Amino acid sequence: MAVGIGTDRATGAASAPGSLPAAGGRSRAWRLPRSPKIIVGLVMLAVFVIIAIIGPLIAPYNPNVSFANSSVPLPPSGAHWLGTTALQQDVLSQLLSGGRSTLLVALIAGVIATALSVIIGVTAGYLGGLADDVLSMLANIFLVMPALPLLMILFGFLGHSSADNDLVVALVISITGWAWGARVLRAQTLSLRNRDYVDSARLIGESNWRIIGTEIVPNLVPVIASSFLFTVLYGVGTYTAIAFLGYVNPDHWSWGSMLFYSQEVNAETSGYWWWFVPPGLAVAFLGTSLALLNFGIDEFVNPRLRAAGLSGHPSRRTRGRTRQSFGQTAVIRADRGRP
Amino acid sequence: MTTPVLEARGLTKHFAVHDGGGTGRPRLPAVSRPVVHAVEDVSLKLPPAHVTAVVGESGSGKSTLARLLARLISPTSGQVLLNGHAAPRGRRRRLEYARTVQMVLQDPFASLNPLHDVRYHLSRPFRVHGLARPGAELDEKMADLLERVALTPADAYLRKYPHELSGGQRQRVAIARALAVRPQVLLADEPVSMLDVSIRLGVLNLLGDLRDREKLAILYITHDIASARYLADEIVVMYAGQLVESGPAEAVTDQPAHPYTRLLLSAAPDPERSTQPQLRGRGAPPSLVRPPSGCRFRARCPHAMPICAEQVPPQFPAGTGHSGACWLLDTEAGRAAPAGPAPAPPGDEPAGDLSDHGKHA
Amino acid sequence: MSQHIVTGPERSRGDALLEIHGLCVDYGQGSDAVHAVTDVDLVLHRGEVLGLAGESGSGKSTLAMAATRLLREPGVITAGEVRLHYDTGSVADLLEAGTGALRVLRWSEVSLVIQSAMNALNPVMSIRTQLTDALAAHVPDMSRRSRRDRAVELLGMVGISADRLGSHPHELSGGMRQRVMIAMALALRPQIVIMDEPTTALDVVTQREILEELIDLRDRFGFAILFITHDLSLLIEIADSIAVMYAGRLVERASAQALFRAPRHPYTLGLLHSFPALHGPRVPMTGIPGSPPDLRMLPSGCVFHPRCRFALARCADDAPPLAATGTGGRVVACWLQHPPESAPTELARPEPGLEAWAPPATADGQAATQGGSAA
Amino acid sequence: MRTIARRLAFYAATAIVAISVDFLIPRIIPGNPVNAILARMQGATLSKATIAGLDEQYGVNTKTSLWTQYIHFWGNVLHGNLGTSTSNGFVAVSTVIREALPWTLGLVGVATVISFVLGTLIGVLVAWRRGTWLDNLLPATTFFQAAPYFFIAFLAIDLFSTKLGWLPSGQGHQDLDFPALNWTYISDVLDHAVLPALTIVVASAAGWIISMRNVMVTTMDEDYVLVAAAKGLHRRRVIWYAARNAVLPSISGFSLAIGFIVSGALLTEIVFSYPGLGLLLVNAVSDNDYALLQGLFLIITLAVLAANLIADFVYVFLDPRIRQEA
Repeated sequence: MAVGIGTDRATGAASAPGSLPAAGGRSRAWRLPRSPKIIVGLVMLAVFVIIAIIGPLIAPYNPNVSFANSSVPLPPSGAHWLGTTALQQDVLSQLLSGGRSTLLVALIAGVIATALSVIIGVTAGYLGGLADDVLSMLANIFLVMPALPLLMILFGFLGHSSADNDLVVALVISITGWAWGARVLRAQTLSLRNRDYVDSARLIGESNWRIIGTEIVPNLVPVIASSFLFTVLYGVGTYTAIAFLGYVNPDHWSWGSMLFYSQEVNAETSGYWWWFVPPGLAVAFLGTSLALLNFGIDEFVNPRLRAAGLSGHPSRRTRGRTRQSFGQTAVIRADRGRP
Repeated sequence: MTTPVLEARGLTKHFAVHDGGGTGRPRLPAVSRPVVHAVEDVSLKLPPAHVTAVVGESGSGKSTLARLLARLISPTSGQVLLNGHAAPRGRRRRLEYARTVQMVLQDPFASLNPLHDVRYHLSRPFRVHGLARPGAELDEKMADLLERVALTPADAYLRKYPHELSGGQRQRVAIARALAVRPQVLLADEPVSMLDVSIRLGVLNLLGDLRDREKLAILYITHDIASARYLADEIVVMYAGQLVESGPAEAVTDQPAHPYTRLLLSAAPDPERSTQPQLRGRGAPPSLVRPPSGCRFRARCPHAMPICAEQVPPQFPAGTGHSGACWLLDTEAGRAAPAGPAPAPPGDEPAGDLSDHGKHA
Repeated sequence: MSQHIVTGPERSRGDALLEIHGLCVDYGQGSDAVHAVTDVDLVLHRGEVLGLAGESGSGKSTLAMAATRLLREPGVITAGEVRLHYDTGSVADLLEAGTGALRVLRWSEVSLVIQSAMNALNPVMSIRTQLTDALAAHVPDMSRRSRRDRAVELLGMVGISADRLGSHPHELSGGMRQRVMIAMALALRPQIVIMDEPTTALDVVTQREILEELIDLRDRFGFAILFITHDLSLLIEIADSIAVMYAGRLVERASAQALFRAPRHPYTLGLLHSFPALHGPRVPMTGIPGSPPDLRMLPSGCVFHPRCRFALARCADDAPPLAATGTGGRVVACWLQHPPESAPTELARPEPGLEAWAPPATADGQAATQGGSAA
Repeated sequence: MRTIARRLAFYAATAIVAISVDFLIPRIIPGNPVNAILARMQGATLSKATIAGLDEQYGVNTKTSLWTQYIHFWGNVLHGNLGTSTSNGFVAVSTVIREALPWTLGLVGVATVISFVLGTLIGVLVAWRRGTWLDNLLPATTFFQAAPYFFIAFLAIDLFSTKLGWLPSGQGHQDLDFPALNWTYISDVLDHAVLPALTIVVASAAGWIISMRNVMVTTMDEDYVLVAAAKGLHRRRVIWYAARNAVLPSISGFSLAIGFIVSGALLTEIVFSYPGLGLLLVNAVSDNDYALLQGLFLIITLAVLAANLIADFVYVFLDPRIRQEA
C-alpha cells in the first residue's frame, strides 16, 4: 500500500521552529506504516477472520444441540470449555459459529457504504456548487438522524423474517452508515481539488475523470481506508445490536444473538457470566482491532498524533531523568563526536 | 514590438464571497452574495521572446490574472486573444489552448503529485496531446525535456519521486512539464517565492534562457520588484485589481510614473540605501468587495485630487512604451506636475510637485 | 505616554546580554538524530540588532528556540551553554534553569515575535486578554485596571487605537496582528526580543512600516533584537551585526556593513549575489549552484564545499574552525582565510571603517560590487 | 446571526425529511400493517371505525391519493396527534411517549454531559502528558469505544448488582403506586439511574477522550501555544490556551456522536428495563405497534435535532470567528 498524504508537505522557504527540511517527512509517505497499533490491530483482525472462516468447522459441538434437559446453564468445565447455555448448548461452539455472519454482514455493509460514500463524497467535493449543496445536505441529514431507531422502524415494518437475509441486513446497515465517510471524503476532496497539482493536471489538458482517478482518489486512499474500517466497525456494532434485539433469525448464530438469548433468561442478573462475556468480548475485541487499525491510519496521516511512548524508540536514558515537557526543551548532554 | 502571442483585453473577474464552504457545515444556496472585484479591466500583451513581469502585493489580483490567462477560471468580462483570435472554448479547443499556453505554479512542493514519479509527470502532456508514442520516442523526448531545464542526467531524475527532489529541482520539473507541448506562452506564478534564496536566481535564469533560446512569451508574476527588474523586459504594476503602470523594466523601476510604484520601490529592501526610505502612502489596500470610486489608490496617495475620486484614471503615456494610470500624468488637462518622461526618483520627490497639485485641488 | 517607561538605568550599549557558547541541537536521539545546530557561538549585546541569516534548514530558528528552551520535541539540546546577563549583574545559564526559573525570566527578560501573527495569536481570545495575561502572570500585584491601561499604552506604541482591545485576531489585518505581537513582546520591557521572520508573511510596504516602528521602539527603549530572516538584503539595512548560518553552523559573523561590503565567506558572498539590485545596470547573476544540503547526509569537511566555487582540496576533508579575522570581532569559518592573504579578491575586499564609511552613490561602485558574481 | 439561521434551516429540512420518512416507510414497505395489527389483536373485536382509522393511518384500502394522505399526516403531526398505540390499550401515542420521555431525557442528558466533560478533560490530560504512562490509556479507551453499550451494561449489572449487590439492576424506580415526590423517591430514582448512566458514560467517554486528545495534540503544535509558553504563563494557563481551541472541533462533531450515544442509550435502557423510550421502542416492534413506532422515531429524531441545535449555540458562543459573522 503505497500511499502519500496530501497534508504532508514541506514548508519551503519558511522554516518553522522544529520543522526539519522535510526530507524525513516526505519519505515516510512511501513506507508501509509499521506502528505497533497497526501490527496489533492486524494480528487481532487476522484471528477473527480465521475464526470466521474455520470457526464453524472446528467448533467441538453443534451449536444447536442441547445436551441435557436442565434449564440451569453450566459453568465452564472440561467438556464445555466455556460452559453451556440455558438450553444446554455449548457456548464455545456458538462463539466459534457466530463470527462468520457478524464479519460477513459488517464487511458487506462496509463495502457498500464505502462505495456510496466515495461516489457521493468525491462527486460533491469535486463538482462543488449546487451538486455539492444537495449532496452535503443529504449526507448531513443521514448523519444527524439517529440510526438505531431508524433501523428499528425499518425492521418493525419489514417484519423479522426479512432480517434472516444477511444481504438485506447489510444493505439496511449501509444505508445508515455511508454519511460519515461521505462527509469526510467531501472535505478532503474539496481541499485536494484546489491543490496545485490538480490545477497542473488541468493545465496540461487532463480530463476531469482522469484527474479524479489519478490525482485525487489515490491521495484519498488513507481516508477511504479509514472510512471503510469505521463503517465495518459500525456494521459490527449495528449487526450485533440488531441480533441482540432478536431481529435476526434464531437459527442464524451470531454473537449478537447469543447475547439476545442470554438476556432472555436474565443471565446478567443470574451470574451466568460465561454465557454473555465471551460473545461480548469477541465483539469488543473485533471492534478494537478495527479501531486500532483506524487509529494507526490516523497517525499515519497525521504523525503528530503518535503517542511518544508507543512509536519510534525514545532513548531509555531520557525516560528516567529528563522527560520532555512542553515549553522546556530537554538538555541531554551527549558527546556526539563533533567534527 | 512584434504581434503578441497572447493578449488580454479588458479582463475583469469578480468572485462570489465565500461563506464557510469547505467547513463541512451546510450552507444556503447562493443568493445575491457580495462579490470581490479581484481583477478590473486589465489589458496586457505578451509578445514572443519577451518576459513581462506583473508586480503587486498580495490581493492585487496578479495571480487571478494569471489564472484567467491560463483559462483555469473564466473572466466575468473581457477577452483573451491567442495570436490575434479569440481564445477557443470547449474540451477539444481547451487542449488546443493548452498546447500554446502553459503555466507554472508557485509552490513546487504542491504542484507535483507526491504519488507519481517524474516520468509520470513528464509523460502525461505527451500522452494527452498525442505528441509521442510510448517507448523509445517518449523516453527520448522526456530526456530532451529534462535537458532543456538543466536536469541531467535525465535517467537519474525520471525515476525519482517529488519528495526525493529539492525545491529547485521540483520547480524545474514543473517547468519541464509545461514545456513538453512546446508552448508559445509560459505563465509563471511566483515561480521562485517558495524557493531558497540561493537557488532562486538559477530558476530565474532558466526562464531568461527559455525566452532567449525558445522565443517563449513569459508572464512572470511576482511581489519582488527587484527580481522583476532583473528578469523582465517589461514590468506591469497592479494595485487592488487594477493595472496602474506598465513600461520597460528599467524605466518603471528607475523612473516610476505612478505614486504606488514609487511607494513599492521605496519599501523594497535595498542594502545600498544609505538612509531610511521615506514611505509616501502608508496604509493598506482598500476592500475589494466595495472598492472605492475612481482610483483605488487615492486613499493612500500623497497627491490625491478631487478627480481621483470621480473618475478611474485611464492609461496616460509616461515615456516610450511606458504608461501609468494616474491623473498626475494627464498633461492635456494641465494637471501633470512632473513634466517630461522622468518624474522624481522614488522616495524623494521635488517639493514643487505638491504645491502644483495643491493649486488644482 | 512614554514618560513613565524607564529604560534600565545602568544599561549601556555594548555589554554582552546573551552569550551562546558551543550550542548543539539535535532532532531526535540516538542513531537517527539529525544535527540541526552544531557548535554555535553567538553573543547578543545590549541594544544591538543582531541579524541571523540563513536559508531553510540552516538552523537559525532552531538555534533561537533552543537557546530559549522553547524548541519542541523531538528537538534536544546536546551541548553548550546559554548565559543571560541580568541588569543586576547576575548571570543565569538557561540550559541549567528549571521550569520555575525559566517561567520567571521568560517575557520579562526575553520575549518572542514569530513569523505568522495569525498563528501566534490565539484565535479565540481577545487582544486584551492576550496582552494582559503576561502581565497577570509576572506582576501578580498589578490591578486589573492598570493591566488594561498598560495594554492600551502598548497598543498606542505600535499605532493601534485602544478600541481594538476587545477585538479578536481574525478582525485585524496581517500587519495589525504583527503590531499586536510586537506590542505584546514589549509588555514587560524585556532586554531581548527574539524575532523569527517577523515580517516575512507581510507585503513589502507593511513590512517596511513595521520595521521602521520596530527600530524606533528599539531606540526609545533600548532592548536588543535577535532578528532571524532569510532575507539578507533586508538584514543589512536594519541590523547592527549579522551572523550567517549554513547547515546548522555559523559560517561568518561581522558588522552589517562589513559583511555587506567585504564578505569573507564564499557562502555570504553567494547570498549577497542572490538578491538582484534595485538600481544600476542589470548584470547577469548566478546565485549559488546546487541546493542546501540534507542535514541527514552532510558532506564531509566544510559543509559548503560542494557548492563553493573557490573550494580547495582540504575543504573536502577538514572542517574549517570559526576563527577571528580582521577587526571588530568578526569571525569566519573558511580555509580561504588561512592566511587571509591567500583569499581570492572577492573575499578580500577592504573592510569599511565604520566612521569613514560613505554611501557609494555612484552606479560604478555598485557595478563593482556585483562584478564578482557576474562570472 | 447567519450561522444560526443556516443551521436552523438545516434542522428544519432534516425534520421535514424525518417526518416524510416516517410517513413513507409503512407505505413503501411490502406487506399490510393493518392485517398484522389485526392478527396480533386476535379475538379482540374492533369496531369498523377503528379499523377504518387504522386503514387511513397506514394508507391501505384507501382511495385517497398519496399526496392527500401526506398532507393529512402533516396535519396530524402538527397537532401532536401521532395516532393511537395498539399495544397500550388504545391510548394516544403522545400520552405513552410523554410518560417515558422524561426518563430518557434525564438519563441520556445527564450521562452525555458527564461523559463529554469527563472525556474532554481526560483527553486534554492525555495529550498534555504525551509520552508518559497515560498513553497506555489509549488502547484501553479503544476497547471501550468498540464494545457495545449493552455488553458494558451486562458487565455493570453482573459486577455491581449481581456480584456486589450495590445497586439495583433494572427499572427506573421501585414499583410503587403513585410515588410522591419526596427524598425517598428521588434517592430511589437516582439509585436506579446510576448503573445505566455509568454504562453510557463509560461507553461514550472513550470517543470524546480520543477525539479531544487528537485535536489537542495537533493544537499544541500551534504557534500561539508556544507563545503562551514563551510568555512565561503558568502551565494551567498554557493548557487552557490549547484546550480552549481544541474543544471546538469536539463540539462541532457533536451531531456525529449524539446519534451513536442515543442509539447506545436506547439499548442500555432495554438491558436495564429502564422505563424510557428504548424500552417502548423494543416493545413497539415486538407488538407490531406501528403508530407508537412511528411516533417514537419522530420524537427521538426531533430530540437529537434539538440537542444538535444546543451544541451549535454553544459552538457559536465559544468561537468568536463565527460569533461575529454578521
